[in-house]
Formats: sequence, C-alpha cells, structure tokens
Amino acid sequence: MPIDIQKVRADFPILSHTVYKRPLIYFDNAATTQKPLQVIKAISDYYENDNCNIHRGVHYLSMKATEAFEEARKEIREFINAPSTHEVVFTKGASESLNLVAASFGKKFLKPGDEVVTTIMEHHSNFVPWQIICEEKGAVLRVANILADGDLDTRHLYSLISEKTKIIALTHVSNVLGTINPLKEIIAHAHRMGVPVLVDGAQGVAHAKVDVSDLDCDFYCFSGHKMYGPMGIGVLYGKEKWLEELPPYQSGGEMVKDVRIERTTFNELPFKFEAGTPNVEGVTGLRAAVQYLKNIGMEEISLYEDRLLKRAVEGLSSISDMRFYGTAPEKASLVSFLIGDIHPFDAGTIIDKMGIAVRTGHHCAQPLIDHFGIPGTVRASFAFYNTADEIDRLTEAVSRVKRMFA
Amino acid sequence: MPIDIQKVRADFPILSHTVYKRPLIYFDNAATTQKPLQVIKAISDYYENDNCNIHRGVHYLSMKATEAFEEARKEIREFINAPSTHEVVFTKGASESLNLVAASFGKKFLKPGDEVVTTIMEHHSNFVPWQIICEEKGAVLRVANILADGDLDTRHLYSLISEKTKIIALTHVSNVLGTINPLKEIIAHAHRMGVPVLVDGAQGVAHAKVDVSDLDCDFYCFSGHKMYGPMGIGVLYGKEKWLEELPPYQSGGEMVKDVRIERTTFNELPFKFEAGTPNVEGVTGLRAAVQYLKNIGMEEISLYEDRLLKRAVEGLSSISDMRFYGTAPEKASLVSFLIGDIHPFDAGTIIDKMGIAVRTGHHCAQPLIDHFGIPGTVRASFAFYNTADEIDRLTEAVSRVKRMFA
Amino acid sequence: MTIQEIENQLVDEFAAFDDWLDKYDLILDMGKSLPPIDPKYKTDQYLISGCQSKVWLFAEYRDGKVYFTADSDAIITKGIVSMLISVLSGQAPDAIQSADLNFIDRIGLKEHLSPTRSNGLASMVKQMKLYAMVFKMKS
Amino acid sequence: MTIQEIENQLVDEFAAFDDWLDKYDLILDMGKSLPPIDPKYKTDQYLISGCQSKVWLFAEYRDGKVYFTADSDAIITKGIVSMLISVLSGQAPDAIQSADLNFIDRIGLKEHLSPTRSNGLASMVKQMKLYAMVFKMKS
Ligand SMILES: Cc1ncc(COP(=O)(O)O)c(C=O)c1O
Ligand SMILES: Cc1ncc(COP(=O)(O)O)c(C=O)c1O
Repeated sequence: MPIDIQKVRADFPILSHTVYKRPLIYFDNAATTQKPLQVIKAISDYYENDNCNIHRGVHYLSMKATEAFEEARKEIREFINAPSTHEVVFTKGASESLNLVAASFGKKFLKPGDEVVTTIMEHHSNFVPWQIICEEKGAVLRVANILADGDLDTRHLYSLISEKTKIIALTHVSNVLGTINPLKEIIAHAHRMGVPVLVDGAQGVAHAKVDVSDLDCDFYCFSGHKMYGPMGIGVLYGKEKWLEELPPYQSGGEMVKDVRIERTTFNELPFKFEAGTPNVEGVTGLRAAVQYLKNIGMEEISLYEDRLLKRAVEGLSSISDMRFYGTAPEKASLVSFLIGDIHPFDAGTIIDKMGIAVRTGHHCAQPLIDHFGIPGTVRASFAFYNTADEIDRLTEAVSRVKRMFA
Repeated sequence: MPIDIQKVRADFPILSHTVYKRPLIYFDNAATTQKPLQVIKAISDYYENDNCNIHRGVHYLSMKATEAFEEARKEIREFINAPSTHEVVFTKGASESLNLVAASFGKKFLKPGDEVVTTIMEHHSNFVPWQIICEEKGAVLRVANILADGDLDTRHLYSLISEKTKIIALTHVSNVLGTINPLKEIIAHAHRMGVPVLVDGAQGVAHAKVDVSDLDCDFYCFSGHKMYGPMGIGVLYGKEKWLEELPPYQSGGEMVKDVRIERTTFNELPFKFEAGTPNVEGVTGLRAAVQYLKNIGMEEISLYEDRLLKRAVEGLSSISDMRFYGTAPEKASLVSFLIGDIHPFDAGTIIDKMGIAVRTGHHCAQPLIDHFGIPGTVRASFAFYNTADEIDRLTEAVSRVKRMFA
Repeated sequence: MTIQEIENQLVDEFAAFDDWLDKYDLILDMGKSLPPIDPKYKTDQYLISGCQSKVWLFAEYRDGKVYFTADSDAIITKGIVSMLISVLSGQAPDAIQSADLNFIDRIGLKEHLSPTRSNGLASMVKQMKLYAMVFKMKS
Repeated sequence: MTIQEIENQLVDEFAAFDDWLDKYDLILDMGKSLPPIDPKYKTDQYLISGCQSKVWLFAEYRDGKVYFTADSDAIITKGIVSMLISVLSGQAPDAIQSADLNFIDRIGLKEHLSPTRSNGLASMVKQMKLYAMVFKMKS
C-alpha cells in the first residue's frame, strides 16, 4: 500500500512545529530521524508500567522487563534477518558497535604489518577507531578511493586486498554522498580472499530492507536514532563464529559468568558483549520503531524516498552553478551540494531562516571532504514523512540564497 | 520540608500497579529506580518538540538541542558540585564510565609490576575492568578486605598502598551491604601517598548529597537510571588534569578535531570522551531527574530513607534466625539478609508472590558473596517513595516465608 | 501413565488452589518429596548451573526407558524438578524428546522454564532431552 | 563614540527589519563592507578555527587604543565580525575587556556567539579581549 502521507505525518508531532514563524521542514534525517508517537508512547508506557532492571531478578517486573527485552531482540533479528538472536548485540549506537569490533577484533587478530582496508567515504566512527587500533598494533590502514560520481572505486578497493588484509570495514551508504555500496559483490569477493567484512549500516538500515544473511556480511552496525527509534541504543550484528572469537569489550554486570578474585569467565552470546545495566527503554523504543517501519513497509519507504530524491535532483539541477557531490546511480535519498562558491555555512544559515533544517559542514567525514578540497557541503536528507511540496520549498530556498549572495 | 509521601507517590505511576492481585511494593531500587512523571514527560516533550542531533548543526532544532544538552551538563555539574562543566562527561552508565577510566588510565599509566587497589565489596563493573586491564598490562590487582559488620577494613586498605600503587578504585556505597565508605578520609590518605582515587558512585549519588569537590576524588562514576532518570545515560566526573592526560576511549563523531588519513587530533574536554551521537534524550531526562531530586531535597531524602531503614532493621530483627549481611554504622537504605538456611532464590520467589519486588542472588558482587560462603542474599533496597507500611509488609512476608519453609 | 496423563494430573492438583502462595506450598511439598540423588552424582560433572540455584541431574537407561534423579539447593527449584521428573522419568526416549511440557505453562509456572529465568531449569529440560537422544542413539 | 553608543546604533539599524531574511541581508552587506585584512595576517597563526567557517583576526595598539582587522571565509561570519569590529576597534583596552556585547543578543543573533555554535565567533570575542588585556599589560 502506498504511503498515506497525511496519516504518516500525523504520527510525528514535531513535524507540525514552526520555526522562525515558518513551518518546519526537517531535512536533517541522516543526522537523526524524528520519532513517531508509537515510539514515544512505547517509552512512556515502559516507564509507567514495566520499568525494571533485567535478567537476574526473580520478581515479576524484572521477569516482564527481561521478556520485553528479549522479545525486542527477536524482532530486530527478524528485521535484519540475522540467523540467530544471540548474534544481535545491543550497544548504545553505531559508533559503539564500530568501536567494539575495532577494539576487540584488533586486540585478537591484528599484528604488526597486518592491514585493514577501508574507504575514503567513511564516517569518522568507522575510520578513527581503525586508525587508532592500527597504530596501536603496528598495522596499516589502507583507504580505497571513489570515482568522480561518488561511487566507490571497487577496482581500487580490490587491489588493496592481499594476504596481509585482516578485515575490510566499509559503509553501506555514504552519509555525505548517498552512494549505496555494492555490498554483495564486495563481500563475496572479500570472502573468496578469506577476508571478513564489517559493514557500517548507520545510513543503510532505515531506508531499504537489509538482509544480513543474504549480504553474508560478518558484522553489521547501526543506531536506533537514525531509524525512528530512541537515542542511546544501537545494534551490532555479528556472525556467531566471530563473536565467539572476539574478546569481550566492556565488562561488568550481566556479561560475566563467574567472577573470582583470581580470574573471571564470561557469559555466552550475546550477553558477553552487553556490560552494565542494559538500556531496556531504548530497546523497547527501538522495537516500536521496527514495528512501525514494518507496518509501513520498507519497500514502500524506498519507493517513496526515491521519488523525493528524484524531485530534489530535478528541482535543484534547474538552478545554475549548482555543484553536486555524489551522483552515483545507486543512491540513498539525500543530496549534498554547494551553490556556486557560497560557503556551506552561509547557505545553511539562510536556508535555516526559511524554516528548513539542513546540515552543513564535513558531516564527520573529513577525509572525504578534504578529497574534494572544499570546506564542506550543504546536505538535505529525506525521510518518508517529507513531502514533494517540502522539496520544492528547498529548491526555492536555494534560489533565494543564490540571489542573496549574488 | 519533610517529604509528602502521598504527593511523591502520585508522581510515580508504576507504584499504583498490582502484581499477582496484590499492590506492588517495589524494593529493588538499588537495581534501578522508578521514574517520576516529570522525567517521563521530559522525554516525551523532547521527542515531540526538540529532537535533533547536536553540536555541529547550524539549524534551529540543532541549536536548541545543543543548548538543552549543555544546560543539562551545567545542572549535573552543580548537582555534584564539580568545579567545571568540562569535567562532566556523559556516558551510557556507571559501567561505561568505569570501563572508560580503567581502559584509558590503564593504557597510559599501568606498567608491569604496578598495582591497582580495590576492595572485596566492589560491583563487578568496578572489579572486572581492573582485573582485565591489570592482566593485560602485567599489573597486580590488590583487594582490600571488610570487617565483620561489612565495614571496609581501612587499615588493610592502607596497608596495600605503596609506591607501586597507581590508582585506588572503590565504591562509595556497597550495593550488597549498604556500607558507606569513609571516602574523605581514604582519599586524603591516598593523596598523601600520591595516589589518585576513583569512586564508583552508582549507589551513592541518589541517596545523599554528593560533593566531588569536597570529597576531592579524582573520578566519580554514576548511572542515570539509579537516580530516577532514564536508562542508557551515565556520568563520568574526572578532574581536568586527569581527563586531559587520559587518551580517548571510543572514537568517532564529535570527539575529533581534525581527521586526516594520516592522523587524527582530538577535541577538547569533555567532547574528547563523547564519541558518536550523544544521547540527548537521556541527558534531558537526567536533568529532569536532578531537578526533581533538588526540589525534594537530598537532605530530606536521606532522613526519610534512614527512617525506612531503621524500621526495616527493627522489624526484620524481631524474626528469629535472621542473618544480616552489612550492619555498618554508616549504611545506605538497604538490607541484605538470609532467613535461616532458606535459599535466597526460594525466599525471593515467595516474597515476589506477595507482590514485593526484592532482588536475590550475588548482586553482581560475587567476590563478596564468596567471601561470606553463601549462595547469595535477599536484598530489599528502599527509596523515598516507599512507605513505613510497605516495610511492615516486608517483615510479614519474611515471617510467612519462614513458616512456609519450616 | 503417559506423559500427557501425568501432566493432566499435575494440572488438576494445582487447579484446586487459587492463591499463588498455596500453589507454592504444593511445590514445596513436591520438592521435599523428591527422591534423593545418589551423592556420588552431586558433583560438578552433573551440575547444571543457573545463576541462582544449582541443579544436579543424573539419568539411567533401563529396558527402553530413561530414569532421572536430581537435586537442587533451592526447594522451589526442587519442586519443579520433582514435577519434571514425575512426568519424564520412566518414559521412552521418543516420548521424552517430543514432550512439550506445557503443564508448566498451564499451571502458571511458565516463568520457571523461561530461558531468561535465573534457575537453570530451562537448561535442565534441555539436558533431559539430550540424555533421551543419546540413549536412543546408543540403543 | 562609546561602545554602548555604537551598539545602540546597530540595534536600531536591525530594528527596521521584521523578517529574518532582511536582517541577514543587512549582515551580508556588513560582511561585504568589512575592510580587508592585510594578506600577511591571513595565515594559520592568526586563524581562529571554528568547525565550519574560519576567522582570521589581527590587532594593533596605537595611542592607547586597540585596532582590529579580520576576515572570514563565510560572508555571514564576516558580517558578524564586521559588527564586532565596528564596536570594539579603536576603543581602549579597558572598555574592550568590560564590553558585554549584548547588542548581538538584542539583535537576535545570540546563537552566533554561543560557544556551542560552530563558527568560531565565540572564540574570536575571547581572542579580542585577550589582545586588549595583553596590550594593557604591555603599556
Ligand atoms: C555512515 C555513518 N556511520 C556511523 C555513524 C555514527 O552513528 P552514531 O552517531 O549514531 O553512533 C553515522 C551517523 O552519525 C553515519 O552516518
Ligand atoms: C555499586 C555499583 N556499581 C556499578 C553498577 C553498574 O551500574 P550500571 O549497571 O548502571 O552501569 C551498579 C549497579 O548495577 C552498582 O550497584
């Protein structure tokens, strides 16, 4: 069923706000998405009825909260089609998931002279942790280039893979360019070379159906807050064989089996990686978000967002001197651009005053921005609650900026 | 103003629930506290009106969320009387704060033969991270004993401090025994020996006024969810001189200054330690919790909870064969006990069926439980929304358990 | 009696009580009446460790039937163990493997067999079915 | 004119406009009219780096007064810089140090001077006051 945009928008209270006396147009969805009432209510309901610390309690509330927690894990397993619930680890966000793998994988598997392959389009959260662990272990970080349209240069990527390569860490979707990487092909290639692949799914999971079994990736990381769920919760999917091998990351709480003064043994998966009191609220909210998305349908969402993208590209292209960053054929629903030589900060400030929230700057992908030799871009990123009319308002706003700075 | 218990209870919707057809009595506050409507509403309001990713955005919502985030930091600085806001780092909870310090401090300062001093009453979250980093660095973990009443054996603790000692990590309040450690004295002593002190404040911060400047501790760690705030948010207070010296923990997002392919430089405090999208929801909820506590008054809370403790001890002591764990003169508002030889799991299961939520087991403090040579304890931990009547119902429940298992 | 018949009998016994505490009184009685396990099997090798209560389980195979004995350090756990044994002990491996043990749910004790429950009973059932499978393969 | 008088004048100028875009038009004009900084000061040494736009700031001391010149790569930033310079340049160190610059707030541009804002302007004001302090100490 196609998206009923009025109905959908009614689910997101913040969308009816005004800023600077103009209706808010929220195009900063790649930074964080807004939350439907269903998620907000799931959180209030949780605190009003079920709040409790979980797992080890034998009392009623604790059992109820534990059950809710583990039910959420099932729901998320299904959402990404992970083979098993114990391959679904809850973290505080994509950054933590990525740091966890970099730290634990690095600790166990990286030795001097080893190599980690990544790309120049990575978000800092999938770049700096590898840079740090490589330096610590005397390993080398190899960085794959992009082509002129923002597509990953897979030939360059493949040329970087050798017997020294211990892991490939790359993004599903670039948060600056929108480029959707050909994961299946890359992963199959890497596996033929015996190299595991970590995917940063922060920008991937909310906009199209993700199937980690089909992708056959070794790790997949994402955040709740970028998929209409709460802040402070994220997921690390990892293949059992890897998660079993990796040493624990943080410790304390539920993740131990036996703590002796002399030595500690660790709990089984997924608990081994979940130190401290888990964020039951976050998991409950994320579950509500997943249910909401399932209800609308990921296919409908993709189709709708693709149409928004098409309209945005058409509208903005009609303005002269536009410089687009990221025009790959497979592209998520966002546009990164500069308006002639106008500084992105200038453009963003004025666009904001017209009630439109866009992000400007390097978008935590500085190596990529440096590659282009620019101070940053203006990025408008769309969600299924945005409308064609809002897109047209963006085009008008950009024209206005151009006139103001002429 | 003394606590108006009816008014207070009305703020906590969950307290009017029934379980097994009996009114819920929630005595698992040391595991997690319930949330007042003010906190629940702060969260909904945030998502309905202000939700946004922060810091680097130039648009309206982002600026508003950034301001809210930094205002919360100020409020929490004031709550614990930290000298400066940049000494207040947001984490996902006490466990993460503790892991952060253990990992970063260990990386920088621990060498083979060095020693870390801790106590046998620590929660796993302040024990296992030190155990792991000590093993990694070839350092030795020294563990201070307790006295018969559950007080820390400070003479033993002091005897463990030497030139080899690099840091002391101890809890403010034991989550099993309730013992409140004489922090000021210990910290002053440690500082005379030139040794910094980390305090696990997870059980300390919600029950009495904490003043980190007065304590002069080097680090103080706590969780939002144990102080009437949301799950998924916590705090690390650290003295500037230490936080400046420690290497970053997780990376990505706001915590970098400049990311080059060759090398990354890091942001200033506190951002250096805040990788990834911060949990603005959690921080907003925590702020509401702090305001709520300030409104009631920490002194009133302490007085009230002390009275509950006194009543519980008196009531339970009237039952024969009770075995109490933790009877130190300075004690937080919780009782840990066994009823004769009845297994804590048996006792807890029956007490639960009477509608009373208590926790049973080792409470993530296995070294301490092993020290006593018992399978665990039953722990009832009180909050300012509990009543004298509820305490009496616990005494009855315990008598009933005793009769059932006689 | 078949597994199903014994299950029904147990459900009936509990149906007589309305209050949870009375049901647990019955569980305690069952716990106390669990025949003791041979002390030589009360070792780590036969231990199924939950987080809070321990369960020791031993099984023998005679004449096509599996016989279980068990013990626990907690009496409520012993009570549930006792029920499981009365249902499964003396049955054929096939019957044990296919038993869905829904009587626990029907009595209202489902929580005790939940894998997130901290008492090792879920692992115990798994272990009982494993014994059955192994005996069947060997025979 | 005193700092306060110049501030008031600026506030009046903005009061004429109701719409935010008109106010920003005025800021752009001010940005364009900022006297250029001597290129030799447009180096890293004089750079105050915000996250998004760069600001270069130079100061001289003559006859008891501090004179600032500055530049930025973003025109809005230049506009705000231009206002700050028109208010503070040519003033005595004491006056600069004690200026609270609330005109920015009164105009409704407070956000631009917020330390969490990503444009280096808060650091620029800090730097201007620092210059004033240093010049005062030297004299
Ligand atoms: C591609 C990509 N990876 C990782 C992240 C980090 O996600 P988070 O900040 O939620 O941890 C982001 C978002 O900021 C992103 O866009
Ligand atoms: C004394 C103590 N330290 C640390 C923790 C860990 O706190 P959290 O689980 O919120 O990270 C707890 C609570 O579980 C505790 O009681």
